[in-house]
Amino acid sequence: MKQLIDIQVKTTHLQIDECYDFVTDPSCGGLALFVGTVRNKNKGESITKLTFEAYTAMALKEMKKIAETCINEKGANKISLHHRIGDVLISEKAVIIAVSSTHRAAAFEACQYAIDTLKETVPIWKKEFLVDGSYWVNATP
Amino acid sequence: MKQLIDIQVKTTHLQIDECYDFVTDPSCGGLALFVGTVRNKNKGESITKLTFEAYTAMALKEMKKIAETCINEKGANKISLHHRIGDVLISEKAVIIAVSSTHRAAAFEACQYAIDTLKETVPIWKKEFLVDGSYWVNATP
Amino acid sequence: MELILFGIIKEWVTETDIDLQENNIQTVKDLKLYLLNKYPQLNSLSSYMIAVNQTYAEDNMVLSTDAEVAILPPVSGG
Amino acid sequence: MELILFGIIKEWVTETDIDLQENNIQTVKDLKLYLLNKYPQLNSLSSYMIAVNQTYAEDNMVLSTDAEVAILPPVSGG
Repeated sequence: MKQLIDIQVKTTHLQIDECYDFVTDPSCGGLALFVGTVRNKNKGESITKLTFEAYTAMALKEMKKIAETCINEKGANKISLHHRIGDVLISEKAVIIAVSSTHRAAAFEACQYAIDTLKETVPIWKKEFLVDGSYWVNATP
Repeated sequence: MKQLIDIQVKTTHLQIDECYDFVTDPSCGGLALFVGTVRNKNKGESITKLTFEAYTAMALKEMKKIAETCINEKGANKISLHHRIGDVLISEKAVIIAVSSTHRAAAFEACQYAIDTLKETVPIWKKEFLVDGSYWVNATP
Repeated sequence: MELILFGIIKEWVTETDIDLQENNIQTVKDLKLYLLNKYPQLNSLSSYMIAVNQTYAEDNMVLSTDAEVAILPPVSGG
Repeated sequence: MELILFGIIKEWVTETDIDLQENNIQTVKDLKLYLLNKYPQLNSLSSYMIAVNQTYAEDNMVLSTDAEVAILPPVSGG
């Protein structure tokens, strides 16, 4: 069977082309992509870099669940989910999600579902480094 | 003022990188992209190629209106809208829309609004070439 | 008045210069009636629009001889 | 039982091997109570989850000594 799902958690730069090339297909007319990059500010504070830590084995499993839901329930044809870990600098890509579908509405819906769910369920943690310290994002209320 | 809008109608291959590079920005955390490619089938008929014809001067104006709405009303920071014209083969990109935003929900909403509206208002016409003939898409009910 | 044609309409309508005065055409609506009468195939379209100076025009817009007028079949870009 | 720690929890919890029998821990809930008692900083978290063999675990799940157990602070990927 042709591979429909491409999940990667890696320390090297994420490449949009790699995700696009995986999901594109002569039978698909619409592709939606989401790219999450590192912002230079959060709540007014200047960020110097981020570090992402992952429980990689479980992250891959949770990302696979998301991908399967996109294909089985959201009308996606193929999906690529790449997440960067380790140090990530301002403007670098932290996550790429690419979804192809026969029609565009399904591609958008699946892509948005995938990033929303990834942020809720995938065991990856972000530490923000500011000029005067660092902290784990979302850890405390 | 920094350019926030990048509109192109062109006969050469569309490049995702060009759109991504235009919209990405250290202050933005989320980018949504839509890529429309030429499908090999429509309603069960095999397609050999498409030709896009544009009323280019007016298409650029209508695309600019869409881009301005995305920025002024949908929370987009920057937007890139590229449309290909002339002959386009199977799997080639017919349209790319890239939107950056501080938060991802706005990027998705603006990107979907842009492609939905482009398909309704921008004066570009698609002729599909099948094995046994050709026809202008959407022309007749 | 110069007339610009696109897509399927280019296969039906052949004239690209219309004398407004001679044909008693004052508004966009008059132009549509003139065209429908001369090219009944236009009735088979899902819809069609008139653009004046690269902007969608309402039926009651008055046409001038120096306007750039285009007949637009249903769009299908994207 | 092996305990895997992540993010902010790694800065608080130091032990990575817990004797279930000795500490009278049978379920995920028992483990949480043990941890909260020993590391009260955990109360300052928005929430935290226990994963058993790389799957989110309910409070009533029974723990075995050969399980891979992880304490997960609130995730913040993407």
